[in-house]
Amino acid sequence: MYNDVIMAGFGGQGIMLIGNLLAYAAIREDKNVTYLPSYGVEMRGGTANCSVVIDERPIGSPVVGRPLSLIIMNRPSLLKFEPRMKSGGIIILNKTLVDPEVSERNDIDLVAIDLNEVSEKAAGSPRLANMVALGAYVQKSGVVAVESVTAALKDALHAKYHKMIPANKKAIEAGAAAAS
Amino acid sequence: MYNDVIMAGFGGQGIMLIGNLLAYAAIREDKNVTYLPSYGVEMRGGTANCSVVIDERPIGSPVVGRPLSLIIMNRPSLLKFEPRMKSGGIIILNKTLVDPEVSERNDIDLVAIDLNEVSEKAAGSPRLANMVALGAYVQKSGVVAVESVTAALKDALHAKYHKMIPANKKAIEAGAAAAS
Amino acid sequence: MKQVFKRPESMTDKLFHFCPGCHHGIVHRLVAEAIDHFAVREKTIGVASVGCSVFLYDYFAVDVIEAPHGRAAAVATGTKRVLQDHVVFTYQGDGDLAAIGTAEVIHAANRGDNITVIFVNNGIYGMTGGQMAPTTLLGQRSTTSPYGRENRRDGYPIKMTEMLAALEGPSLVSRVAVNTPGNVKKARKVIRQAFQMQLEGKGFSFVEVLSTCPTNWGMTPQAANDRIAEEMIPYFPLGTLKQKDVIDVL
Amino acid sequence: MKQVFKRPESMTDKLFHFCPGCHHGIVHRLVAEAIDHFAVREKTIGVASVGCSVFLYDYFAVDVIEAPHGRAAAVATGTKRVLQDHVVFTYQGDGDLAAIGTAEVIHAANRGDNITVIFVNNGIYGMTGGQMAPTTLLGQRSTTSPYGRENRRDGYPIKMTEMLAALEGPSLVSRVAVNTPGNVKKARKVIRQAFQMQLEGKGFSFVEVLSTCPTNWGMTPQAANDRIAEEMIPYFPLGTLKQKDVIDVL
Amino acid sequence: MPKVEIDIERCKGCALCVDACPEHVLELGKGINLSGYQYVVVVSPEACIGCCRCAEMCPDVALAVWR
Amino acid sequence: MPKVEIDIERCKGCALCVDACPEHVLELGKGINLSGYQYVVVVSPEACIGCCRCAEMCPDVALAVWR
Amino acid sequence: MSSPKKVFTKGNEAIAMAAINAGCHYYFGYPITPQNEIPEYMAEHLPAVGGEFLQAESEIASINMLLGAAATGVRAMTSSSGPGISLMQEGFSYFAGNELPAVVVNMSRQGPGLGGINATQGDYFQSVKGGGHGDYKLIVLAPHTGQELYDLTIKAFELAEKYRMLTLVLGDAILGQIKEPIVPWIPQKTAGDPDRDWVISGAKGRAPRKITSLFLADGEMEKHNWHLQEKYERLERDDVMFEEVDTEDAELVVVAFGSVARIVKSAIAQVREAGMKVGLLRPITLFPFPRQAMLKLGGRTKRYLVAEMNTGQMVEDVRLSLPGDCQVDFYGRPGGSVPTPEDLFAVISENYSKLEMGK
Amino acid sequence: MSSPKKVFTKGNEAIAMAAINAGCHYYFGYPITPQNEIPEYMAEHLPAVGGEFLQAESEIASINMLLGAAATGVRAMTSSSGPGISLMQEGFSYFAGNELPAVVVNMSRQGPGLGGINATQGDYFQSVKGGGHGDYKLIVLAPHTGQELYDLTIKAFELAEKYRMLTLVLGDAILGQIKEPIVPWIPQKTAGDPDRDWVISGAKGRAPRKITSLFLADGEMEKHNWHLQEKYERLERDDVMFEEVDTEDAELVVVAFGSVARIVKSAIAQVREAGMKVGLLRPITLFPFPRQAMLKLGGRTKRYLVAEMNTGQMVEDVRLSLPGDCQVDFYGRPGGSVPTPEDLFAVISENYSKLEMGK
Ligand SMILES: Cc1ncc(C[n+]2csc(CCOP(=O)(O)OP(=O)(O)O)c2C)c(N)n1
Ligand SMILES: Cc1ncc(C[n+]2csc(CCOP(=O)(O)OP(=O)(O)O)c2C)c(N)n1
Ligand code: SF4
Ligand code: SF4
Ligand code: SF4
Ligand code: SF4
Ligand code: SF4
Ligand code: SF4
Ligand SMILES: [Mg+2]
Ligand SMILES: [Mg+2]
Repeated sequence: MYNDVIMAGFGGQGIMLIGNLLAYAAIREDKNVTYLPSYGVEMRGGTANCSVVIDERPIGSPVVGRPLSLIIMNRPSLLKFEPRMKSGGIIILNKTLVDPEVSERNDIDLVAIDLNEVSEKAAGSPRLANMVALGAYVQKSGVVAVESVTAALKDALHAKYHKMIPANKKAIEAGAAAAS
Repeated sequence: MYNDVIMAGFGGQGIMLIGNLLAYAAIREDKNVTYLPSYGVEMRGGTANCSVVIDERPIGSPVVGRPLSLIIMNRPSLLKFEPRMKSGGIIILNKTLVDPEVSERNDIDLVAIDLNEVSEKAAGSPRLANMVALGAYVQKSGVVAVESVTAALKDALHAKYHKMIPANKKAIEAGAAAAS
Repeated sequence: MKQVFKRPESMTDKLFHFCPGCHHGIVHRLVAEAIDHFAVREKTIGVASVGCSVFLYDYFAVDVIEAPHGRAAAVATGTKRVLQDHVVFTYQGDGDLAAIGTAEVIHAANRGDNITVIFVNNGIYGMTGGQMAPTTLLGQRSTTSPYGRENRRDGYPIKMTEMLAALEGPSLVSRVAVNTPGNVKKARKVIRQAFQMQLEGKGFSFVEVLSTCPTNWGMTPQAANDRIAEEMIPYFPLGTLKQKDVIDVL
Repeated sequence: MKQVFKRPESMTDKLFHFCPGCHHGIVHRLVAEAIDHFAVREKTIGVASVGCSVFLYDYFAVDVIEAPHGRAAAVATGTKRVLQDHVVFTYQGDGDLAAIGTAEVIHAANRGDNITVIFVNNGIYGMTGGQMAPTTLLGQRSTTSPYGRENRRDGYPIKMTEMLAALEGPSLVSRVAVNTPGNVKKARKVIRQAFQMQLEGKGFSFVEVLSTCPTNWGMTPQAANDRIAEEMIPYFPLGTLKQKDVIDVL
Repeated sequence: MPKVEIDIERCKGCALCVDACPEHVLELGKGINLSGYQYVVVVSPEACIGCCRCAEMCPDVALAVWR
Repeated sequence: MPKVEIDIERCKGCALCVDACPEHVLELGKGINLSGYQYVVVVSPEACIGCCRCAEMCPDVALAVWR
Repeated sequence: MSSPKKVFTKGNEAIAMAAINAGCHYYFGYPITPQNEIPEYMAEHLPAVGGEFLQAESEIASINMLLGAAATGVRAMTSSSGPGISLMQEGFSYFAGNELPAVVVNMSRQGPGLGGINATQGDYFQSVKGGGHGDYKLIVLAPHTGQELYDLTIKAFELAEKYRMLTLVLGDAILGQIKEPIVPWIPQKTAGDPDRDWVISGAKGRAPRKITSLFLADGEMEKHNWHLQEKYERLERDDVMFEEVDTEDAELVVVAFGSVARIVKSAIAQVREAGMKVGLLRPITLFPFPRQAMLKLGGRTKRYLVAEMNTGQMVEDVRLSLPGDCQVDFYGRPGGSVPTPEDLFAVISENYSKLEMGK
Repeated sequence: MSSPKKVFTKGNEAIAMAAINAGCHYYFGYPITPQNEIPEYMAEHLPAVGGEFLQAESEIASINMLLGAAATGVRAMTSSSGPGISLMQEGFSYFAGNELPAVVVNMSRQGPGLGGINATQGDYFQSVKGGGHGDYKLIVLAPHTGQELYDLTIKAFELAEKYRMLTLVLGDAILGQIKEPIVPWIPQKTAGDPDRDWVISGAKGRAPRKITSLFLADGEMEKHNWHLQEKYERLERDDVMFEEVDTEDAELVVVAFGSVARIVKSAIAQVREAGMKVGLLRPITLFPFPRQAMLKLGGRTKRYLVAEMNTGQMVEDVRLSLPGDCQVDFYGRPGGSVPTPEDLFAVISENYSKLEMGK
């Protein structure tokens, strides 16, 4: 089934990494996938975002005009992307930095999680907030299995970070739990 | 009346100067005129040529495909331009350097003059062979009056060469005489 | 009590887009201070280059022309030839000035064009994400020298200041750094001098500023700052290599 | 009786298109002699530039690539990176190398590319009819400096040899002249040395040859020849400014 | 008494000022500003000698000094 | 005996060789070659010392020398 | 030797990977967004195959280094975007005049001027009409997926050699930055024939050769120009590539290339579901343009919509190709504003409904 | 102030003279045949009017110096040919993006590559389609006589200022080198209004200004692009120029520009004498192209012959402009082989006779 998501936040919040990870998870499930990052000048000081499209059939547009889902890590990203969402979509919102009240849509499914806290608890550091968010999104959307995501960690992470896989796994699973 | 001529020779034989001079003479007679030089890389070692078109009416093409007349100062120029000439045209040929036997056309009017000799006699030096040739051409074609040419010397020559006008005048007139 | 340090008046309020700890911000401030010092904001024209400093016009309260990558010196020449009583400066990175813009800066210098060139050498292409610059140090890794810069393939880190000083044209050719409060003060003095040269009609002035790029050096701001003293200055020694004090006319 | 002077074998029979007395012909011969000397005609590749020497391929019995104006050094770099055991040289005028081609020659030199650059400095744009070159002397008239070159507008005659010698990259940087039989002999030696450097893998070698352009200087060949000693050499002193004897690798 | 003031919304938490201050007046705080940066705070205001070393090093012109 | 030979069709009459010859062996002649140039001639063959100075200066490689 | 294993690859990397697998061991280039992953990949991987990666001092140096390498007959490439490609126009013209083969990638970005770094198709004219001086053409290939970026890069080297022409792979910021799974493969021939009679290799045992585009003798340059034209005609006869989707029964055909064509595919799937008979013609070679295919299609379908991320460029070639009785409309989004499938759905539907009304 | 006295002037000099008389006091350029008389004239005459002539180190420096000067609002120009113009393409694109006015002369010569120095029209596409990156246009004027070189140079400065666009005067080696008598004159307005709100002059008593073509915020670049297009449409509405000769009763219309149009005029005089009803449409603005004029003419005359000194470039714009039922043939001579009036007489006659047969 066709699915898409836009993930957005500050540069440094690990947006690109979870985008890639999701894509690798889809590949593990033999699905087609496109991952399209924003990049360039925006990196400095601005926001970073990426779009992931997953489908069983060949993917047409990698550009997502009206996203089905969002992972939102900071306020400017919510302001930018929420209005474009399709009705009925899912938002995973980083409650640590963004007040859920800022959301203006009531035709969507808003999952606000204190990502830093969950990360801290699950993995001993707030730095895996991105993984928590991804876990939550995957659980909520069912686009791929949570196991595929954790299994894909070794595809998406550079070998020298493989020792961090267990912590990441915990964060993902904690995110999934928080969303279910 | 429409008239055109191509003048050609070695660089250094003063081709461009007589082309300009003829143009100035035409302007003195209130005619329209275009002067189109060849130029550039060809200057080094190669041949130089220019085309002059004179008409009472506005001039269309400044490019002369099949010339009515030629002033030919060296052998390569004869070989290059003679075949293109219109039937009945005039060639003023520099006999000092080119054997008239080289000419292959018999439908044209070939005026072969030992230009260096005429120049030497008229002006005390062989260096005004170009003026002799122009005098001959103007006389033969009647395109402008010989007096217009001699009068135009002060237009075409840089002020610092004005002291040479009398010698040039003599050469032009000697050329006209040689052709009549 | 008097305010002894404040935002220069030639600057706007806009927040820099630079990464944390990036020296571009310091250099921006010093240039603005020089403009304030001579009270020439209203007759100063900045020529921005393409690089992390491309948004010069957002931060300086002066007229700014954004030049194509590498061509700031040529653009500044064109502007200055028209507005001869204005102050024209360029602000260029090392990719901009020492790679694609080599010919333009050398010929502006050689002509002795009466402009000021601020050359921010951070040994990397910052804006495009960390490729090797002509000034990247030997052995330094970058995204296009993943195994370290190697002189036989990539050449030596180019010393623009030394090369320009070999020309007759320029009036001031100097290299400074902004890695310590003391060096910042020296840099302030030299940058001010560069503008003064121009105001006095003495011709081309050039200040190379050794600068950090914590992001693309893959370092914390402090580590990057330290690297200036440890690695950059030894190869790119600080100091004024050339200074003309008279206006020479043929 | 033995023939002690003859046409080099690396040259074709074709008559030069150069104007009478033009030094390009002498420089062509010296380069061909160097190729003969090392017996490398069959593995030499010439890179011609745009200028009066554009027809290099008509006169040299070697493979030749005609480079766009100013870009001979970049073209040679591309060729040499592929054919590393071949001999690659460029032959460039002062307009070509010191104006439009400034960046290319500086960066080839800075990279220490293992090529030989023959730089014919006649202080004028010969081929295009006598415009001012970057090396035109102060006060000298040309079609684009009709009142004489003036440093405040046109800059100083640029000293490429001095500037390149300020770089770490090059292995041989030298200036010669061919205005007397003695200078021709010295030039022969240096040009030969330049090729030798390349054959030994020592990197970038550069020979500037002071040269006449009787046509565009508006002088007889003899007067032009004399001007080399009287005006050119005093400003552009002859000699080898840089010579590396070891191959340095990081 | 000399005084240093931080414009916390300009601060990017690079800590160059922290290193530059001879009197250890400044430190990175816990707070995060609107741009997401952990900003610097004055920890010993009384120690400030108004030397401006911090401000000279601040790439974001986030500091003002009185003396 | 040393000898200099001129390829008259290559000669452009620049006279650089004439100036270069210490023994005044060469001079511009009256003749004009096919390219229109007044070429150099050997006026005192016996004076030639085969030093090659002329040939070194000839931009058109029009001279050959035997010794 | 080819492996069916899929690798998750960024578009720019797919190109670099394909080039190396096609035997391209020489890369010269200068950084510019959004194509930096190409030089970066080359810098990392060329040393391992004994090749040379050289970062040039500028795009002008890049194209001229490429010229120097191409003259030796090896496979070589450069890549850039917008402003950098503009700086190479003199070089492109020399490549054409010199008849040298090489590959250039343009991951185009917004213009004019410094513009921005998002995707556009504003460089179509520059690519197919010739941004440099004189009468010449490049071969221009327009991939639309990661796999095609890979495949057409290999094709680019083959065509470049076949015709001794510069071949341009025209992508954009979307195609360069997108990551998707691709199947890499290695072509059979990965180098040009070393014995070709124009290759510069030192005049050993043969007459010296020259690479030049200077023609001064009377009529020579004209002859050379007609010779080039003859090649271009041969290209049009033998090597046109395009894709047709759902055109058999189409009452409206959308014409689009590159990333837009891909978005159009999504939109067409939607409009087909809504019962509209709409097809797609996607030129893969922009030069040679699929003129014959269009002409043929134009005998059947009379209504066309050209969709481009510019203010109207390929639409001219479409109009020039179709019979005079076809109606050609244009939908353009210049300056990096990428149309979404929804945008295209709306435009196509509207256009289609006009067709219904016209009936 | 104008004088009716004729002066015998080289085409290149006519341009330089006109520029100075139009108030252009800043010239930046780099030598290249066949336009060197322009910089040479400027070098000689600008000092006397207090202007600046500067020989740049390259064409890239020229166009960027021009950019720096143009930003101050003065009249300024550069000139070049073929390879030099190619090198300016990035600069042209920046001029368009920055909306700066200035004049560039291209005395075009044979291409591609180094080519040769004779006249061609091979740079038509480069001039009108945009050789640089992005969606942009130049105003392109194509004079065909010495007098027109003079007149259109003045016009070029006026249009450049009116639209804040780069205006290209496109000549060729014939037009640059030809000498003929012209009548110089001085226009009324010889400088732009110094108070224009974009002029860079130091932020004295006003907000700082910037000249930039960088647009990064969402949708800004698209807006800018449409804004530029709006100007291009205005140009097409208000400032198209063309000449029609003997078209009223023409059964065959020749379309030609620049020096070829002039040669065609001679040929048409001849064919008219031979009783053939042939006319000429000569676009003077190549961009904006006289589309409306062509469309109108196409309602009446159905047969066209486009004559160019290239392998077929303007012919595309002619085909795009005419109604679908017109027949457009092409006669091209690329690479500096200038057709003579006799050549054109032959081609026109032949074409005309097909027409007779067709009846
Ligand atoms: C003609 C052209 N080529 C390449 C680029 C891409 N580009 C933008 S900035 C830049 C270099 C930035 O490096 P530097 O000048 O050192 O400035 P920094 O960002 O390090 O301050 C490059 C190559 C461009 N915009 N234009
Ligand atoms: C891009 C480009 N710009 C300009 C020219 C015109 N051009 C041809 S040769 C030349 C300069 C010749 O001078 P130089 O390099 O000094 O060589 P010389 O003829 O003096 O030996 C110029 C500017 C060109 N061919 N290409
Ligand atoms: S990328 Fe480097 S140079 Fe650019 S703003 Fe960041 S730290 Fe500064
Ligand atoms: S123009 Fe000058 S450089 Fe060129 S061939 Fe003649 S004398 Fe030599
Ligand atoms: S002014 Fe001096 S003492 Fe005070 S905080 Fe800054 S550096 Fe420290
Ligand atoms: S130097 Fe400036 S930006 Fe950095 S931490 Fe201190 S106040 Fe903040
Ligand atoms: S070889 Fe010596 S002596 Fe003989 S002609 Fe030549 S220069 Fe004179
Ligand atoms: S130097 Fe050579 S070309 Fe000149 S006159 Fe002597 S022989 Fe002739
Ligand atoms: Mg940098
Ligand atoms: Mg020269």
